[in-house]
Amino acid sequence: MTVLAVSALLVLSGCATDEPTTGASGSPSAGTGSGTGEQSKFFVRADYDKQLALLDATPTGPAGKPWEQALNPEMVETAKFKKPGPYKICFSNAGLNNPWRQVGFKTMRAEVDTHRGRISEFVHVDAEGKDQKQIADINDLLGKGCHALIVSPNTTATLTPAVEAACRKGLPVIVFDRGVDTTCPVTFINPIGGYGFGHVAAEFVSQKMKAGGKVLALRILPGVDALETRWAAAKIAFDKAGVDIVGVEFTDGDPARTKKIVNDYIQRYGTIDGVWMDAGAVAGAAVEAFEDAGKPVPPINGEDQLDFLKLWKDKKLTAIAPTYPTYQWRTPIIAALKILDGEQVPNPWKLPQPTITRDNLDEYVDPTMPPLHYAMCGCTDLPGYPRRWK
Amino acid sequence: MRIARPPRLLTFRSGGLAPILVILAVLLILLTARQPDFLSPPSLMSFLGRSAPVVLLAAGQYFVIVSGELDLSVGSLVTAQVVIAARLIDGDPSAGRPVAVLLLAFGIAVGLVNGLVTTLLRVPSFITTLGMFLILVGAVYLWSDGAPKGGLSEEFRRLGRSAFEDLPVLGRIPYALVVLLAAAAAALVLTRSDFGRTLVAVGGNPRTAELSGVRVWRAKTMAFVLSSVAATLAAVLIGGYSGVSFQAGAGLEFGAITAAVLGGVALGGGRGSVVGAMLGALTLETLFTLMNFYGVSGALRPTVQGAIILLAVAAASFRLPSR
Amino acid sequence: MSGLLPSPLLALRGIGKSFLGVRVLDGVDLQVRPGEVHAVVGENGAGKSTLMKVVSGVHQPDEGTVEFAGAPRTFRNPREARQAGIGIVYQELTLLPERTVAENVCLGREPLRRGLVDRRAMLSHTAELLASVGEGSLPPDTRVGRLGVAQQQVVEIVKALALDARLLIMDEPTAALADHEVDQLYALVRRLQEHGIGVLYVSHRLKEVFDLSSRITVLKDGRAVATLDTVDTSADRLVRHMVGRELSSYYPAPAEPQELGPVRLTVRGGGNRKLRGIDLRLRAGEVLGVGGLQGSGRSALARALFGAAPFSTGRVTVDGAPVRLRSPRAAIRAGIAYVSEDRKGEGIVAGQSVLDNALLAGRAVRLGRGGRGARTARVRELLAAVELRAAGEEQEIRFLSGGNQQKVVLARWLALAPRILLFDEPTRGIDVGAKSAIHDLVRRLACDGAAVLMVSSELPELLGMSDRIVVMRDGRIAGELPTGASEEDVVALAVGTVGEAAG
Amino acid sequence: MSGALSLPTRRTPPGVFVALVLTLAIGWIVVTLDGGRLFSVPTTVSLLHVAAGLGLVAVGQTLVIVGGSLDLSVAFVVSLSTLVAAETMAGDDGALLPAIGLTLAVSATIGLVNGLLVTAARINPFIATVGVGLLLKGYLDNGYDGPAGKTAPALVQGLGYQRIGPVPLSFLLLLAVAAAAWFVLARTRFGHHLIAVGGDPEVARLSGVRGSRVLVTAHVLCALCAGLAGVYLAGRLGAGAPRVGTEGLYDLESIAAVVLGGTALAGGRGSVVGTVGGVLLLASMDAIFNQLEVDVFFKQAIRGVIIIAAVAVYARRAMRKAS
Repeated sequence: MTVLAVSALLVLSGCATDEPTTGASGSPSAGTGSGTGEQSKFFVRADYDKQLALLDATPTGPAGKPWEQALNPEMVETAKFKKPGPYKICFSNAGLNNPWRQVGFKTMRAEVDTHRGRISEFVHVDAEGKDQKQIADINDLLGKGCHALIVSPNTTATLTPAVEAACRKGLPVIVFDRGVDTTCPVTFINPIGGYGFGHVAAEFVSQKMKAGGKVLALRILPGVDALETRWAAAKIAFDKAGVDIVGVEFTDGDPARTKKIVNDYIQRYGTIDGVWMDAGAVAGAAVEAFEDAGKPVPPINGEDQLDFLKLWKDKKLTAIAPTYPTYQWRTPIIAALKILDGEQVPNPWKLPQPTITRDNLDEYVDPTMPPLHYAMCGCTDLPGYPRRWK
Repeated sequence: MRIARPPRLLTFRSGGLAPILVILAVLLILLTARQPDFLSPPSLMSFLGRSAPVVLLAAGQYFVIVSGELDLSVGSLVTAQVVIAARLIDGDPSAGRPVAVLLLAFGIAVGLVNGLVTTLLRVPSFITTLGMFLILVGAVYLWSDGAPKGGLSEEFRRLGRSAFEDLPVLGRIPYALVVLLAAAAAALVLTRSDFGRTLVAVGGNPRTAELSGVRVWRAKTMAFVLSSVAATLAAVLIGGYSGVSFQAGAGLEFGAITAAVLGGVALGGGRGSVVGAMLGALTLETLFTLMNFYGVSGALRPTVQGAIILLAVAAASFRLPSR
Repeated sequence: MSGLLPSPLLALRGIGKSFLGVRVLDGVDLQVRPGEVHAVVGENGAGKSTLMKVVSGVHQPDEGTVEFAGAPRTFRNPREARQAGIGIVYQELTLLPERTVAENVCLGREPLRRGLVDRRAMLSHTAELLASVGEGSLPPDTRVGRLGVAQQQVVEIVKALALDARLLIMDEPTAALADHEVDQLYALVRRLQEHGIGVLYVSHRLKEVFDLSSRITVLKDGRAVATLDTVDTSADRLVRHMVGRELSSYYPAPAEPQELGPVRLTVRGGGNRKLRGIDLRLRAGEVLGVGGLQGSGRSALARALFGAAPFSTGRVTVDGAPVRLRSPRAAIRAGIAYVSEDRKGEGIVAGQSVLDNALLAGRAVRLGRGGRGARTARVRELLAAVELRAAGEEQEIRFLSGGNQQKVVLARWLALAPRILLFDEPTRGIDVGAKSAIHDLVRRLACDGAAVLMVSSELPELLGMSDRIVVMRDGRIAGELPTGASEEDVVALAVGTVGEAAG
Repeated sequence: MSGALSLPTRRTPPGVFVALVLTLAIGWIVVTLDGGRLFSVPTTVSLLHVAAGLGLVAVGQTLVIVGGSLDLSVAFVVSLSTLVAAETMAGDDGALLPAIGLTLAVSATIGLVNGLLVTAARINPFIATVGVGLLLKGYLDNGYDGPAGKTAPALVQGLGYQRIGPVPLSFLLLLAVAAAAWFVLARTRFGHHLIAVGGDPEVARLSGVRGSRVLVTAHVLCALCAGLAGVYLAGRLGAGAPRVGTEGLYDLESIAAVVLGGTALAGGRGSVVGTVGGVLLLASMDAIFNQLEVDVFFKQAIRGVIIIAAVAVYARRAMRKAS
């Protein structure tokens, strides 16, 4: 049952995922966990630099439609995939049991509905966060005569062989969110990524707090590539700013656990000057902990989940919300159709990764939406909004 | 043969409190060594307050375990209750009471199902409650497709979050702690009552109990209901303390069972005390706090936790008569 | 054969053993010669079982030496003792009901062929052993769970012999046996003697001791107080050694006819899976003995009356009013109490205190009259009344002797002031002293107006205690005998050499 | 543990197979009506692959459960062994055998620890193995942020993907291991002693069976099976996956399979054949739900119901036999 809990956590942690850290395949030098001073052993300088550069890049593509935009795109030919419609599009999904993926998938379905005429059938298989099942699923889908295959891999290395097998079948393969260790897919779609996320948040927190102040880093789970990159980037930013990281704790995405931890740290250090989070899931709980302790809430970051945004607005927090936008779930469908039309598509397709600040906060706060809805869903113009996302 | 037993062993008959007390004491000493003001009223109060839910669950688990069964469904029940409450209340202050009643009803229902399936259908409780675990988690996710909806009203949350403020000496007493003390007292009375003693007999030797006119199925079902009610209470407190989340109850069943075993309650039934179980839970919570204060690296925590639990249980089980 | 003295097979010298600081054995000397049956007697708690466990390697002595086959030995576990050639038949059956006879008999030393268990050899070997003890009819591949207690006892003995033992320890081997089955056992033991196997024989049944043994060692409070040649000793003398007092009239006087009260219980055409056409009348003040062979339905009768294995047909009345005894609970509410033959499995809650055990029924079935306080007080009186010997009411019952455990069970029922008591083997495995105490108690209950039904496989007890005896056979009442009947009469009815007697 | 689960469940290997056939039949009809194909080659292959992974673990689990114990650490053992295997191979066929050897050695060691904790330290198996699980979890969390190492191509092509008709090599491996386990239980002294220990430890002891040794061996074998499953998964995934075990819920699923197979959780009675049946049943349910694109949460709830129902059926038969 603990195991059930743990595995649920992985997905529940609301952690979005991004491109693989090659650190994954590096040997697990029996390092002491992150946050004990030295840089996370999962850090990869090249990826880090690339992502930070992208943060400042200006997207090309239709304005106001970030899910169709791309950052310094390199287009690839897709003429050989040109086919007459309507199409059967198949989607092998890593999993569905966390709010981020829930919102994303609803958005994807809505996107599909906008192309009713052209997409005759949309087959979705849920791997329940199991590599083994996803391998089987992909293998399964290959027997179903799909015109295009969309894959959101559960993990990178382990899904690579299956994806390669799919490519060999000659049908266009589109990978998004987490990547694979092969170039065979037509395109790989995802936003900037974890280093960007972690960096933005850390910069903000360290700037808003007093120099050399105490920072508490709250993380969801250890050992998840997506989250490790966020922390790695944050660490660099904090070290540069010369702040004192008093603790790096894992909350398991459990608000109760979070409050207990924050509570103990407040007691131990008197004051905490800044809080950094690798995901928004428990930001609310962290804020509450300060309130319950009768302390002012220090500079803090969350994510674009509405419960945090509301809290931010109501309590006038000093906060920021980097995002890992759920609108990226629209793009694969769009890409698939482009490809089947033989149009060029960017590869890799890097989507912009906006940040919610005090200035644009009001655009995203919508009290009518459920607390765990992701504001950056780019779904307001889609059929069935808002009912479908409630 | 007749063996007049030295009094030393008598403590073990009442559930073997000696080992758990020692372990708890050691942890507290380590804790105060690092954080001298931990035992100061305000911090102690908030510690006890936030530990209340787990202690409640351990108490509930005691009744099930001592009757010779096991309840793996409490964690999922807590989650379910919190999610249900959030969706039904959805921020509406007035909805608090009726919903609370409904939760209680739901909890009792779950307990009844667990108990009756285990006793009347003769399904080992490990399987029954494991199945219930899967059912509850599945159903709750299904019902709220993947993300909790609505939210708890401040009124509803007060019980778990607020306290009697500015009192003499103690300063503040969390409502949760008051709830806990009340529940603990009730549990203690219950264990000394005819039902409580009969329940131990049922766990110790169901056949004898049956032939002495005990309705075994009834006693065990009652135990499951008590466990579920405890879970419901815990859910209200947890929801109050930290709001809605699918994580609300994750892993709590394991916590509760470990706590009970730490506290000298023998899996298999017939031995142990509810006080022991509750002390066990307190010990676990102390352990977590200890790791916070010592800043044990997060990723290594499971290792530390596992090691300490194994040591503690081993230490305890060496002194206890074999299970 | 005790004439010529071959060197002893087993020689214990100054054996001492303590548990939790309590001295259980103290300087025990004892010798067993090859082919000798050496009986060990003594009250429960005298240390018999412990002594046996020392010999069989379950316990290790704190002091003293164990000499086996001329060489000093220290057995660290039962396995070593076995390999040395010491087999043991335990008081409680140590068989796995889920496994076959062969698997049980060979457990721990399965015959191998090329490293694998040789099933064929296992079966044939077991079959031989069974044949050698005259039980060839018993198929070695049946699940033990399907066998009756008596057959299981045989399997138990065969199991002990399986690794050609030179010394066989028998601890209350007849506890589970009916008298005619005991004769089989006698034959078996004699056959063992002929093979030169020494037997260490522990029993409460003095008759057996005198029938079988050539020498008797008496244990008292952990000491060997005397070793006597059976031929020149008497039961009284033995008992005097054991309990340190004359044993007055073994059984209390039966009830005078005029003492018998109204009819308490009637059964008309009672039947179920194990019983057929049971007609029975039980009067206040009488002790109705129920005899018969193992599996004849005598226990089934008691269990049916208690609702543990209810009648599926027939009518039952208590004090003239019809009752439906569907469950023990129902029976208890109707004023019926039941003392099971399986004390360990059905009588006590080993892990609970004396008091909890005594209060169990009262707590479960609240029969009016006073609250918890009153109930507890009453139970305390009763515990005193039955002269319980325990370290205190908080002591766990498992630490009490069989006799004292039985007294607690009795107190539990007396607390409910039952009008009808059903006893199944009330004195099984209980030492002479406690035995007569319980007999007196049973009689006293009858005199106080209770109706008593007592199942017993021990003929002297059956004849001595009963005002009336019904004998069961094949689930029916084979016949009824008045007080003063002889053992022969009972056996005749039980084995069916005489037709259905009137009654 | 066994004590806690004293209520009877009866060994009836056919039972589970009847259920299996029915499930497949009904599933086939529904899927066909839904316009899908249940027995298409890819689907069958996937089904058998799922069965192979779970099956290897479940067969090992059967052994410990028959011995009256339990192993809840298997999920982590599986994850760890995929890593040990993949990292030792580092994509080199030459390192294949040494890697497999090392993997099995590691898992065997873990099994040994489990066994010793249960026997020597007399810790209840439930607590002991969960504790060990925590130890491993800590190591994995701390050491890995995702898949690591690279499995030898030979293993990937072989155990990972090679199949004879629709039957994957891995499934044949499962059958082989199951056959071996059956043989061990039926025809070796160890097997007989294990069943005896599970049935009644005291009886076994008095019969000269070295209970502890037997139980430890069982735990080692169980861990070895988990290790083997790890090797297979490493082949299947092409790399070591630190969460594959927990994601697959191999601990609870394996126990569920064993129980579905009619093995008594109380020990002393078990059927490896039944376990394989149980595994196939779970796998086919998976496949069917998959074809119907059933919501995963709904699926989970259904699973809970089915497991309880199945065991209830066994219990029913047991009662009929008994009465």
